[in-house]
Amino acid sequence: MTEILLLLIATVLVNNFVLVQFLGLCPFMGVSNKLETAIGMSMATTFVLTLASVSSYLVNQYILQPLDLMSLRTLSFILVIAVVVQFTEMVVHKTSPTLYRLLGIFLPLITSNCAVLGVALLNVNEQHNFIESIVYGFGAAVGFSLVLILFSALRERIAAADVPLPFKGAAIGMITAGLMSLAFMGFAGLVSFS
Amino acid sequence: MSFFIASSPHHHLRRSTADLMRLVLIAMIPGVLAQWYFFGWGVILQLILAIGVALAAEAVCLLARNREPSSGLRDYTAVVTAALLAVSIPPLAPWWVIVIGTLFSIVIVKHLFGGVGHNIFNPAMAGYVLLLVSFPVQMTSWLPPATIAQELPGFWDSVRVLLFGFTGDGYSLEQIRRVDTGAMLDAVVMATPLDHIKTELAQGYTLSEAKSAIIFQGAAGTGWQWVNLAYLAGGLYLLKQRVITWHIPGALLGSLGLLALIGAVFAPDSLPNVDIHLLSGATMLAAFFIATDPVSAATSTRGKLVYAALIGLLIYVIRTWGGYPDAVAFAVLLANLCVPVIDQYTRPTVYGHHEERR
Amino acid sequence: MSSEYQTLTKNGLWENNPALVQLLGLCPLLAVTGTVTNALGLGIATMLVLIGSNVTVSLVRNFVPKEIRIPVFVIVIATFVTLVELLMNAFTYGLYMALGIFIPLIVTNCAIIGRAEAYASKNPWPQAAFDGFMMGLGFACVLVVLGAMRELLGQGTLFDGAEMLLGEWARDLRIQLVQFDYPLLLAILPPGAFLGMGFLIAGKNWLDGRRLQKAQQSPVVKAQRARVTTVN
Amino acid sequence: MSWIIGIIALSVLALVAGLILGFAAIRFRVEGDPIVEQIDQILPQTQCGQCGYPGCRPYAQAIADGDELNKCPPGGQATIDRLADLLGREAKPLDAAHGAEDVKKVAVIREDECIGCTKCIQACPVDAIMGATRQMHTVIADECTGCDLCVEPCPVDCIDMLPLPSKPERWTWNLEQIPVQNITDAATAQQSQGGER
Amino acid sequence: MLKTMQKNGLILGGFAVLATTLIIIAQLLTADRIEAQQRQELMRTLNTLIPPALHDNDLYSDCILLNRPEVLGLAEQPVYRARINGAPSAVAIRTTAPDGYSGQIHLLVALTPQGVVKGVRVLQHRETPGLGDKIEVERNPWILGFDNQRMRSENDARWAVRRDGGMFDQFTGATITPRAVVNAVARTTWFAQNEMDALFQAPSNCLGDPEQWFEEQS
Amino acid sequence: MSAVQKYSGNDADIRLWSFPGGIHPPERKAPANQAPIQRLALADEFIIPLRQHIGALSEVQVAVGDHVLKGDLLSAPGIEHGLPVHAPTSGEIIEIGEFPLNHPSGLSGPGIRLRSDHLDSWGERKPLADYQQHNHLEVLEHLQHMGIAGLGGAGFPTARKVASAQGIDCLIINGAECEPYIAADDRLMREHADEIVRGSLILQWLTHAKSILIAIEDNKPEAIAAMRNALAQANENTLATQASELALKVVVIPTKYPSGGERQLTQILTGKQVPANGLPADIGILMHNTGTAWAVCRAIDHGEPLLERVVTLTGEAIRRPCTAWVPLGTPVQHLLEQVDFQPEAQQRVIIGGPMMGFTLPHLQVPVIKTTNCVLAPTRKELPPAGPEMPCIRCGACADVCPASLLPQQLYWLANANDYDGLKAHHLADCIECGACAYVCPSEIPLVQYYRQAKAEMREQAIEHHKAEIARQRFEARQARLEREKQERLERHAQAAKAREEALAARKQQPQASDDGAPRTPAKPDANTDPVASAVARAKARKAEREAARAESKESPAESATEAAPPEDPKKAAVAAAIARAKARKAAKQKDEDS
Ligand SMILES: Cc1cc2nc3c(=O)[nH]c(=O)nc-3n(C[C@H](O)[C@H](O)[C@H](O)COP(=O)(O)O)c2cc1C
Ligand SMILES: Cc1cc2nc3c(=O)[nH]c(=O)nc-3n(C[C@H](O)[C@H](O)[C@H](O)COP(=O)(O)O)c2cc1C
Ligand SMILES: Cc1cc2nc3c(=O)[nH]c(=O)nc-3n(C[C@H](O)[C@H](O)[C@H](O)COP(=O)(O)O)c2cc1C
Ligand SMILES: Cc1cc2nc3c(=O)[nH]c(=O)nc-3n(C[C@H](O)[C@H](O)[C@H](O)CO)c2cc1C
Ligand code: SF4
Ligand code: SF4
Ligand code: SF4
Ligand code: SF4
Ligand code: FES
Repeated sequence: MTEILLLLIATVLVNNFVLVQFLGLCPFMGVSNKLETAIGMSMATTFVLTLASVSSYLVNQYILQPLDLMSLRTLSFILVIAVVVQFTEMVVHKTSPTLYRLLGIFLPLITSNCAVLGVALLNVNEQHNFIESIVYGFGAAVGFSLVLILFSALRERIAAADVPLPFKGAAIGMITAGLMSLAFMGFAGLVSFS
Repeated sequence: MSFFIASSPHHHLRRSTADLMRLVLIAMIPGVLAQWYFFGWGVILQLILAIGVALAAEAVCLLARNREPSSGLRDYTAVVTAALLAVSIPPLAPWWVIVIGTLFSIVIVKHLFGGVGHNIFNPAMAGYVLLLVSFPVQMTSWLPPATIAQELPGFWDSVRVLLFGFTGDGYSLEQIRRVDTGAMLDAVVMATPLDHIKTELAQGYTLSEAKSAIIFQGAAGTGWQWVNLAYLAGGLYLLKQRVITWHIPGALLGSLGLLALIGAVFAPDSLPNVDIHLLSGATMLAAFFIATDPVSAATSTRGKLVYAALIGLLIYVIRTWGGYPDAVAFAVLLANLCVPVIDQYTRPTVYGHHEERR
Repeated sequence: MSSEYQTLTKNGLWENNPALVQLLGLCPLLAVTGTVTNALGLGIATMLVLIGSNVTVSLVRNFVPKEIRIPVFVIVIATFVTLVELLMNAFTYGLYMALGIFIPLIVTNCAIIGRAEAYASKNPWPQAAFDGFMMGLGFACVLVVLGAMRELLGQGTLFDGAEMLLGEWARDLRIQLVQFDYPLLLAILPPGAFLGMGFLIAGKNWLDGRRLQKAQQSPVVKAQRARVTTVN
Repeated sequence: MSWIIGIIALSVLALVAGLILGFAAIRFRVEGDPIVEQIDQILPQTQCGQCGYPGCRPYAQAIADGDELNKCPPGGQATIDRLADLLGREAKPLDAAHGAEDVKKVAVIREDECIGCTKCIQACPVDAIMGATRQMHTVIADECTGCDLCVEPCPVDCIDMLPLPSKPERWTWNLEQIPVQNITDAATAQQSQGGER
Repeated sequence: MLKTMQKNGLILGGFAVLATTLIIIAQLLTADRIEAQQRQELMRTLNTLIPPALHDNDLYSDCILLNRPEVLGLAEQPVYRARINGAPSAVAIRTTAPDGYSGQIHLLVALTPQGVVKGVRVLQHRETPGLGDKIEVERNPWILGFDNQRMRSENDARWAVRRDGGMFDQFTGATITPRAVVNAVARTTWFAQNEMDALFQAPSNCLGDPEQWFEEQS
Repeated sequence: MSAVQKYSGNDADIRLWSFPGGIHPPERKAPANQAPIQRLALADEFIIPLRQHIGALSEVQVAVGDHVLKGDLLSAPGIEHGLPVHAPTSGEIIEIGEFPLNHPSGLSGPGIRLRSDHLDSWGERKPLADYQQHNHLEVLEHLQHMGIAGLGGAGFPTARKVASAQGIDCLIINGAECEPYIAADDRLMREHADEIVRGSLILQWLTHAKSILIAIEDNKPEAIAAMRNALAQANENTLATQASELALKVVVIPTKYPSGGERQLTQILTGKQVPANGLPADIGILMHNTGTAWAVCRAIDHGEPLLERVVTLTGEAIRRPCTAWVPLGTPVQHLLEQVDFQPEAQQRVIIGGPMMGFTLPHLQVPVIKTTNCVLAPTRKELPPAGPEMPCIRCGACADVCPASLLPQQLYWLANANDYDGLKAHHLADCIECGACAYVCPSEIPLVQYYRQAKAEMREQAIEHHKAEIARQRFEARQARLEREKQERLERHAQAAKAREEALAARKQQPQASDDGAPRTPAKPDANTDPVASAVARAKARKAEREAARAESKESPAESATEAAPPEDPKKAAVAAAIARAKARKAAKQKDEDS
């Protein structure tokens, strides 16, 4: 149990996917202009990331490994992810139109969020078991959501600030992300995992 | 006859930003004096260097941004930033350390975000973290307090160490940092109390073993506790002058103290007690001078409490389990990150909106 | 025709640069730019994939129904990425190890699928190939510049480890420009990547702004106004 | 051998994916484009055609189809910002080619010069001009959008576009615009500038 | 509806077949080269510690996997055995220091059959550049300090960093990394000194999947 | 306030609450409040703006040249919120037009100029002496005809306010006068306490309130004493005349700005908050200024319309500060002349107090119903704000905001023109009290930002509304044009068809004659009937012409001009005008080209 908790803390804070591992940066920069959209994206990503982590684990465990087809990993993972995303979109669309309105536009973006593929690949690299895969996927998503939401609130504030012209927009966003990443270095060594 | 047009109110409480900043600087005096007493001239030199660089950087930035430089310089915010950075770094760190740190604080953390009032991160602490991460060696080279130091460099020796790395007699910083342990032949290089405890505990020693070291001739580390008490005094002055309210220092010290107490009750052998947490490192400086930075802190009363309690929590967590001995700067930056979200969710209930909230 | 290629060049390298303007493919951009060598390696890999996928997508664009376009593109891209990965594994082993997970992650580099969607699926293959090349080049350029900045500040060198990419002879390419006693570690740490990228974007904005200022001195061409009502 | 199985396995995976997507494509076809409506709501409805489209709605449609947001001078920067916000695009400054932002104006016919030709009536997109053939015409100020489309057709040039008169009820607290003012030193000038912003 | 589904499925399936085939062909074509590369890479490190003169066997395949995580940090660490004419001449053990400043440090420790350290190399680490990375031989000769050392007892006091009273330097401002390395090498050395015979007698069992070996590194 | 008690002369049993924030600026009520209310010399000319209240404009009832007596109606009691204005003194109407308003904008508005004959002779007065004999509606109508508007702030028509207030529990008479300098209510309470009480009782009778609370800040001991006295007396009388369980109390509240604000005072006295977007009446409260109560008393008991009010004239640039009875319409210029106004460079003349008042660009503006103070401070006394510095988010403003807003957040949002954000942060609940700007260390004119943002938001709402109408009109027009086009096309089609058939008929005819068929048609078919077809042809032609005209790019006027005989002078003028215009256009074109 503690192991799992530590893994979670490690993925959320210490090895934060966005700020430390550099995964999922495009949506991090792209949909962080408003707190509201950031929350929508976070929810969508959390769901997809966890599901993708699990299903890619299954594909890896039951198809690729027995058949020794490691070179097909990327291909099959991305295919699985695309299906998961589409499937999520369908389910959301069917069950909750309001949620769909909130998340709809983000779901297609998630396919090309490298955090999703990254989780799948890292799961294999780190030889996580089933439970660990779930936790890792979920932790990655929570870490992503956490920084995305904080970042978007910061950006809302920066939008009103008197930023020098060339730095307005993406540039100051990057610099803010840099300072966030600097702050997150404070978590280094909190849990020693590798 | 025509008349002057102005918008109401036509009356103002005459206490400007510059006044506030001056009061902060005044309140820092006891702490700086204590640091000077225990760690020598280095701190004064760092202050001079930092303030000079900060003012120059501020002026250049304002000019580059087509602003009137004099008004920006007269508000003393750059001086406060520089001063807080200067007192946070080891007194005899090489000159370029403070220069890089101050430049980073003023140019990147403050002016790229729009200058005074617009910065979302605490400039001084961001500068400190940059230095800590980039130059860990220099940034952890603290001197032993005067009471146990083999020798404390004088004024000119301090200048030389700062500029060239060696005293007039050719001692390096590394050599100055040795502590006279009396019994042992081989003197040990000085570590700060928190650093010492951290390494010792990591080695598997108990807390009392760690605290038997010479540096703990006092509750929370020789020298360090007095410096902290001096900053506490300055902080109380700020409170009395109503520059700050009790909320931030109260919540910060409260949450840190409470966690330390819980830790000390459950694991007295491996977790430092309340006194160590509150009186060593930069705790008091943080509580009264750094976390209270109005620009980067939460604004509403409830927000301030949450913000400061979060800093306390982070300080405790990072000090106890993290990779860094003192965590003030990281904790403050991490809490800065959360400020907009905190502000968003701790808005006071506006007059007439009580029903809506429920 | 040539003007089409010209716009493609301009777009890829500057106006619509995938990294600086579209902010796509940021992850590899920030993650592997610790040294110029890594940056160059990934830049080339990305460019190869871009060209390959653009050409393929352009060739098959007429057979693929709309609704499965994206999955097909993804398969195409994934195939090329895997091919590149295998090739790098076989021929530039050291670099392959250094870039690690970021090679397979080229798949999700939104710049690639973006180009497939926006350009290759609407244009014949020669243009698509050229577009892929230019976009890839623009991306690689940013990678290399950022890599150079970070390597220089953080290590004082350039082309450290070039032998991993180019073979043993390239060991001599390594240039020690400055010898820092204490390099600015920040530059090679994650925050440095973000800050460096921020400054690159700001630099581009600044140049654009200056150009715009110059351009503004030239008179504005009035646009045609539409008549809402029919009168003469 | 294993790679044959691999090919089969992956193909099956892809086949399933294809089936699902095919199903999705039919089951959830995107209906109508409500975004045009929303864009139209934001446009100022001056119906002046400066954007290059005959009226606001056509421009709304064009924006939805990907045209630039910065072509509507009457809306000005505020409209551009709101459009950018709605569409998640970048807000650019107003395209000077389409004109500059101006104060709100209203058409006024110099009635003694009007020859009653009714050309302005035909030109007005919102029917804000009253009058009949060979009679003096007037503009209903409240209905006039200030599009100035009526100005050009007038054969005798008797239509003026005048800035809306300011009324105390609709005053926007612009202290700067108060006519009589006595500013003698720089500090006060700066102060009132602050007030003006 | 069914028809579109079928069509889409078939097209996607077709692409998948093509893609898979292509990849598998490429894999088959590059497989040898990749293996050779991996082998070469490993041999390069192995050879700096155990020069070709010291062995005439195929180091790469004369290998066992050891399952002693309490000593070697991880399960299934390979041990390569060098022999001249079948007689033990050296052994290279992969070991992992779990307690580096930022995670594990993977090491290769070579010893003579007598248990004297022939050399230590860092295979992979994530220590801070400029601080902890001085354990790399390319940056600092520190790691050469293990050469020709031998442990006298399990708790040989010399096998520690100077700060802890041992014989190995620490780096200024970075004690944790060298301490972790020293401890790992010491554990490994002591283990090897005591189990040397067994190490050489065990039958080779790690061939066939060198890729996995490297996978673990990352 | 449900605990209803008889007035006992002891106010200790009232529990007071507090409101968040608030400030304590120096009060400086002296010296203006030292002397009794004075009467100053009558001005020569009066300017009476038609709108001195919130609500619709009323119609002018007099003409230039009319001689009016004091109290005569000048404009009609309008509909809706409209209030009449009355002649403040006797004299002659010399102008009806646009005059500078007593308004921060310095704009002009409709008004009446009256030249005083210095006789100040009253016209007819119609008191409603025994008001309790009338029904409420009559009394309210009387108040409206007397032009009574709230004297405390917004100038809301009192009759309307009373009429719209249902289920009132407690009537609060606001004598807080929390703003520095102002002493009008203070003096009024000291000198006319009985009339205020009487007015309050009338208002109470109108609203059926169960209690009357007269709230006075503790820095006005004399006013408190005077009001207590008056209450004690009134209590005797009321017990006889009105419901006996009426609670009548003077409540002394702590001095803190802005305790006089309607919402704040409500919170102080009841602990309850007026709901946002609501009125005090929603929680059973009606609040009126002491001056309003006084005016009600004068109107009912003496039949005097609202003609004059107490104005505080103070500030160090005024040598003889005082409070004075000022007829409405008196130019501020005249007032200041009476009290020895010595302007310095960059003098500010403030209408209202230092916290909420606005500056005048010139002194040609009249005193109106809501003018409680003319403040002319020296620069030393109230130094103008220094240069605006960036907000440092110190939170001082939030600490003093009586509405618990986050002023700095509002400021940031206003700066960024984020109107949605402003709405979410409840800008509308800002009472513009200025406490935030008072404490701001960066001297940011926060209130000014809020006012501009509020105005901008209002403007946007209006614009949006107008845009909506424009869109509807545009669409209606498009639809109409489309319909007309359709009709035209149809007519074309019909005409064409008719022509075709006629043609066919014509073709048929010779055939028929060749056949030697009888000349008369077998069937009376209109289509084949030559006469009918001719008619149809004509109709079609006409329709075509009409359609052509409707569609025509040539307007009849233009074709007329072109065809006009040169001797027609009007036509010639038109032609000349067109020629002129064309020349002008050509010249302009040339200008643009070059
Ligand atoms: C950003 C940063 C990175 C560090 N990296 C390492 C490292 O890689 N290895 C190490 O041993 N210590 C590292 N340290 C230093 C440790 O925090 C710790 O202070 C030090 O190891 C204690 O050793 P000392 O007794 O020599 O000061 C780092 C410190 C910082 C601030
Ligand atoms: C636009 C507006 C509409 C109002 N409508 C009513 C109303 O319908 N009924 C009412 O009793 N008071 C109404 N009031 C009066 C307010 O309740 C309040 O008494 C008045 O604004 C004076 O407030 P102040 O002087 O604090 O600004 C209205 C006020 C304003 C400004
Ligand atoms: C900040 C502020 C302060 C006020 N101070 C007073 C005051 O001191 N006395 C007063 O009668 N009205 C004051 N008012 C106006 C009251 O809110 C309220 O409008 C008035 O008492 C209603 O009475 P009326 O309708 O008779 O004018 C103030 C309003 C505001 C917004
Ligand atoms: C109570 C108080 C505390 C402050 N603390 C800091 C601080 O920790 N760091 C800093 O850079 N500036 C500090 N300042 C100064 C000022 O707020 C700072 O320069 C702004 O962040 C610059 O925008 C402080 C000012 C006050 C009044
Ligand atoms: S330019 Fe004129 S017609 Fe076009 S959108 Fe704007 S207001 Fe409407
Ligand atoms: S009157 Fe003229 S300016 Fe006004 S809406 Fe009609 S055409 Fe436009
Ligand atoms: S008082 Fe002024 S400086 Fe302080 S937070 Fe408010 S607006 Fe900002
Ligand atoms: S003016 Fe508005 S924001 Fe400022 S203190 Fe008063 S109510 Fe609050
Ligand atoms: S490259 Fe990582 S999300 Fe785009």
